[in-house]
Amino acid sequence: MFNKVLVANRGEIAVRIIRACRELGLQTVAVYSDVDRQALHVRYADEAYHIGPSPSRDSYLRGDKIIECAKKSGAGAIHPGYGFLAERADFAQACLDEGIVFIGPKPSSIAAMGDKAVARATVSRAGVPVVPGTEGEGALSDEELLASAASIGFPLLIKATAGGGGKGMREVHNLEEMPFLLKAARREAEAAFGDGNVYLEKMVDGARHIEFQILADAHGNVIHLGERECSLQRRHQKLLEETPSPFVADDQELRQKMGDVAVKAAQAVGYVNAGTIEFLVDKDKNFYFLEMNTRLQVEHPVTEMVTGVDIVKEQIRIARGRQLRYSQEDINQKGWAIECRINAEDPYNHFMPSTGIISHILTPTGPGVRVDTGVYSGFEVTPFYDSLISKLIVWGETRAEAILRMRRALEEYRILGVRTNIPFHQRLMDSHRFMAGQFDTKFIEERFSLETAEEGLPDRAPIAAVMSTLVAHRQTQLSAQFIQRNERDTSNWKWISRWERMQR
Amino acid sequence: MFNKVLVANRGEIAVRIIRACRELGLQTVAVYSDVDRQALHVRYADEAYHIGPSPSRDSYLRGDKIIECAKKSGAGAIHPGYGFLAERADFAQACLDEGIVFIGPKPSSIAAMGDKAVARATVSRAGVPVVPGTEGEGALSDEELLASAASIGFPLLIKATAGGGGKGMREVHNLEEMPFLLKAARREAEAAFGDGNVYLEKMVDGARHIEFQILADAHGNVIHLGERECSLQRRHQKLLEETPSPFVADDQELRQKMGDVAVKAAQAVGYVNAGTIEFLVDKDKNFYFLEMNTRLQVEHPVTEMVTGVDIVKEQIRIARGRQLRYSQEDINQKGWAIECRINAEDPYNHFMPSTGIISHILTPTGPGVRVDTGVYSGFEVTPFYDSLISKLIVWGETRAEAILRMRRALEEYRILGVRTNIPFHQRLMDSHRFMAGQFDTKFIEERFSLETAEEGLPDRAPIAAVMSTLVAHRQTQLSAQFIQRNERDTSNWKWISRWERMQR
Amino acid sequence: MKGIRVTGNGLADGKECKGSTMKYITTIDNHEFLVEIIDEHHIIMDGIPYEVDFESVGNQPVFSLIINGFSYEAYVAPENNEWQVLLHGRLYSAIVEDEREKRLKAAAGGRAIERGEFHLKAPMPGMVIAIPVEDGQNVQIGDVLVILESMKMQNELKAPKAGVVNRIKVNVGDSVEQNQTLLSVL
Amino acid sequence: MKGIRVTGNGLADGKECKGSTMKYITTIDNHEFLVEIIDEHHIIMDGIPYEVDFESVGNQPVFSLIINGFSYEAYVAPENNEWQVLLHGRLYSAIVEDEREKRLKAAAGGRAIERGEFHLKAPMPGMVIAIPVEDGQNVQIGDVLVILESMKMQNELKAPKAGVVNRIKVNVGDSVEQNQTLLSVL
Repeated sequence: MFNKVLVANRGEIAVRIIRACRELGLQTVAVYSDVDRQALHVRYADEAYHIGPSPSRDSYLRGDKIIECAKKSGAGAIHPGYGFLAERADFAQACLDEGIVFIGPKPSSIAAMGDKAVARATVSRAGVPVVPGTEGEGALSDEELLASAASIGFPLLIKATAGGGGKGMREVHNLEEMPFLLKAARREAEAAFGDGNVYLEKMVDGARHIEFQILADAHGNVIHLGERECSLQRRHQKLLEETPSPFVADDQELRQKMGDVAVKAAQAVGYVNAGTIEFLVDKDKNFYFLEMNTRLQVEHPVTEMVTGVDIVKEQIRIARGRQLRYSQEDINQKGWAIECRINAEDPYNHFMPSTGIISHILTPTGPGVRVDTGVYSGFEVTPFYDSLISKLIVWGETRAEAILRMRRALEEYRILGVRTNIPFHQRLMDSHRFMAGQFDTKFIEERFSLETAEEGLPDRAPIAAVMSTLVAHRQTQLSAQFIQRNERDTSNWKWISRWERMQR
Repeated sequence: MFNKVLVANRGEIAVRIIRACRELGLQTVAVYSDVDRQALHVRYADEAYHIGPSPSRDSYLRGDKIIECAKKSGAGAIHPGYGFLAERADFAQACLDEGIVFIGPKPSSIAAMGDKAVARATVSRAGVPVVPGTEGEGALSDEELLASAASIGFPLLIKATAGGGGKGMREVHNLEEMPFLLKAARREAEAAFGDGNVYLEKMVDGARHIEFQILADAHGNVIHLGERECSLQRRHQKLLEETPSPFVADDQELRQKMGDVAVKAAQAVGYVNAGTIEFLVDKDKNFYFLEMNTRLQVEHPVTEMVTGVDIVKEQIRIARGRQLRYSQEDINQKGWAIECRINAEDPYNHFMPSTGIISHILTPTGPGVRVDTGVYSGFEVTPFYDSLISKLIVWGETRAEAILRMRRALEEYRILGVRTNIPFHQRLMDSHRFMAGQFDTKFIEERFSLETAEEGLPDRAPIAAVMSTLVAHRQTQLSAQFIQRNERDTSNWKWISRWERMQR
Repeated sequence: MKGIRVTGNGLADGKECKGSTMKYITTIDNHEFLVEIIDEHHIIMDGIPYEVDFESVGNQPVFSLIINGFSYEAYVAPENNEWQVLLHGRLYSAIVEDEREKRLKAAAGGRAIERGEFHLKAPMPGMVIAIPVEDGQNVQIGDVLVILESMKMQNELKAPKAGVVNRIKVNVGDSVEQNQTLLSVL
Repeated sequence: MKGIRVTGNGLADGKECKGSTMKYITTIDNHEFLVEIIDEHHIIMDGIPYEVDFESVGNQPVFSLIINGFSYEAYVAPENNEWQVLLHGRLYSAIVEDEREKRLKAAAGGRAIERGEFHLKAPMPGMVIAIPVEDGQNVQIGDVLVILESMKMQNELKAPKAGVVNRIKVNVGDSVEQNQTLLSVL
């Protein structure tokens, strides 16, 4: 069996996987693009190979180069993380062809679930309920899609066939705007996945996005690790995840029913390794299969916090051919976990991505707090990759304790040099609807804004006034001193040594 | 009941307590000495009051000033942390006299357990076994102690009556050296606790130091949260703690017996709040009461990790008059936790304390890792207080997983600007005796050294040679460039602006 | 003033102010605060004296303020002509003006009239994916002017005002730097 | 060389070395390494060529070395005339010398003879608690010379050599700075 793993990813998830390997006594191999020479995954790995220029299509999407690195370094397995090559059946197949273990499902499962349309047809045949939409082969033309739209009804969603994570997704409210939106979605899908195909799906109103974590070994054992509530999204990007879901809450019957269906969906494609079944759930607790993510999820840590199962280690064990160490009865949800995705983006300016060198980080620590990150003080956030720089995860005995803990952790977190969405999460933690667990997938976009969330909070404008005035005052005084010095100082060379001393 | 808590401490434990208060929705008040103006506890608290110069006798030991701050700020309770005023019955009494809740035991319990000699007599009467030693009133003269020494037998220990944490402690191997050592111990005890009284205690050979965490409410409920193994010490300072103890391990009968005795010892002094009963255990599993720490312990987090109980929050709830939320049956040890104390000291130079400004920190994070710290990048470590700057705590499903996780966390941890004992812990994690759980309280001092521990490890001297050569080479090149620039550059003023640009 | 309780150890008890203090008018959300700086540790705001202890932390633009015992920490940094203060997860934009200068300016006729022109600048480095408008085209508030790809996201840069598109300085496919002007709306 | 596997993409395949390379002799634990620096990305150590990629991380004295694909990170800092390299939790002291200079020095008669005098310096700031020796007293290796209190610990500073105590420069109760000379042993 393999004892060296190549991690075909970057950022926090590459670090996460390297940690799991190290804790299993496995050697690790990192790959990196031009700008990632100093990235944390390169620093932490035992070996590191450069695979190309910064754009991901020239580096992290270059399966050929990555396989070459695996062969050169003698890595017996490749972990793809999420994104990039994680859900590319051809890459998984290429690994197998080279005798390299792909830490993930079989290529056939990826293919079956990767094409959303095929996925829906497959699970539908297995008796799993799906959301109405275009269930064809996925390669429909604009004309065909426009024709189907009326029968599905508006509002509906355009989604990338090869996609995930909200990329290439558009919401359509009427037929008139649909041609333009189709074009935009195809363009984005093409750029992100190299595949411009899209499909249509009915929008379920007031819907919750709830997903189930699956583990399946090569010996036919399939279990689920309970649900995750992922309804808090912006532009179809998840921002906060928690488990248990406050909507499912004490309804063990619903949990069991959905879990059983999730296991069934995984079995329908002969699934092996970790995966996630996403459902839309309406107010009346009807649930529909949305898609299966045939990989590790960004939000896997919340499940780890309440079940005690290390999902990445379990993935590696499964890939080594081991039996699952848990049966369904061993899995209990203890307490409550919440994850906030910390993105380098400006919540006060339309969540525009923010780049730059991180000059300072103060990490929240202490009881019940976990941080998964790929950045450090001195690291440069570049425009080449997505804006997720850290995941802040907390555990509490109850949801209330978890929320209070998240509040204090967010308040402690300092990241300087780039803007982050930490203030957004802080306001969200104060929101009464969030505290009550009353939200759906539209909540953030339609019923939440930083401005309104700030109403009714203690106004610290007087303090802000004092602080800005004192900083401005010091600056004025400092420049006055510099002018005086210039006037006094006759030797320029003295100046230099003074600068040198100051900088030491 | 109180809703504002003054934290009469500094460093990581003050931060720990502030976090607990914040997560309970309580307001927090910090106190600080001259050098601690920018300390983390001051930054995190809602209010902060200066209480005097940097030496602790002028600040953190000034109970009068601290009580004055509590009254000024309207704090209804004081949490003393550990050290400083935590075990001073007179301070606890002064709080009560002022109508301030002391988050800790009754003054009478502190007094009973604080004088080690009285403590031993008290628990002895309750049927708890104690180590042979001088059980008098503690105020024995040198002559009296020298007289008792022969009957106890050598080797023996001189210990500070008011003490703890190894201060004022000396090991005596024969009568000749005893007068000098008595003097040294009294001097250190006087400096540390303002009380030069000492007592004698027989040294148990091959002894383990195992302690039990106690929780007791004001309604007569007393439980224990299992044991902690604290045998790894240097100069009687604990360096690493874990739970469960690999010595007790699966011996549930021993655990229960010791736990029962611990509860009995606490009951003997009518104990309320969190406390710890320390035992010496010999090879044959005979155990002796050593002392009771009537306060929160440095190493409390390992117990929190395996039991899920937040001990500091529980302390506060108890102080508010609540019933314990757990009965003995609710307490289970799940998995394994290890804590490494990260001290600012140089393991390559006799563990000499190291001071300076911390220029950079990279904190280990990820699954199963907890860090409790009071320092940050930019903070200055001064010679005024003890050298503990961080506690690195890991949890694993098994002891083996915890050790592997601790290894990777130590490898990730970067602290620049001061020397730390991280390399010491890294070597300890590699030690076969540690891995096998075979060690006693003498192990670190007598059978472990960095030098011998490094034998047999992969020798990375060639890599060190390459790296030092490349750094030296760059430095040489850089200074050559500077000289060339000087020769070329005619305008000194250009230089300044260049410096300015470089520093921006 | 919310959040600050004035205790008896402020300036109120007898100390005298020196003649040469600095006075500032600081504006946040149209609210003006008159801040007078007496010395290192004493200020008067809107007539009320406070004891302050103010330091930057760890050589960063992070500042710790202890004011009458209350402890606050904020990120304070200049942006354009304002100070951005991120305090307890909330962003305040403050304009700090020397009281004397502000009065002089007011006497001279107040603020300059805002010009009708808007220059669209790239909010971050990225690649121009599309320019759905052309020179001379009329646009409404919210119309997409440029689509910029950065961090794998396509960001739609929209018109903040109605007007006529003018001086398009970039082409589809161009890589642009942060703050580079892309086009103008007159 | 342990820990490094030389793969085929080193210098071995055909590249020529330029004339003006720098050669260093680097000594760790009495073992000498001959390190020749060809260019930014190529070195030869003890005759074997390696491909290296070497950078300081985040403007700190932390260096990342990728050598033939293997990734190492170390804290490297000068101390006295040595380089301290903290690598994978292990400290190496390296002396790096220009090969030419080292040869010249060797020709001139080798190392300077070590002087017999030891100056006890304070390893950290602190207060002198006791000086159990006096001027002119004979001491053995391990004898306590000064007790210094720092960080609440009493630290015994011991004699690293036998000799005679000389020039005691401090008194009990003095506060001393780091590296301040306390006394000498001749």
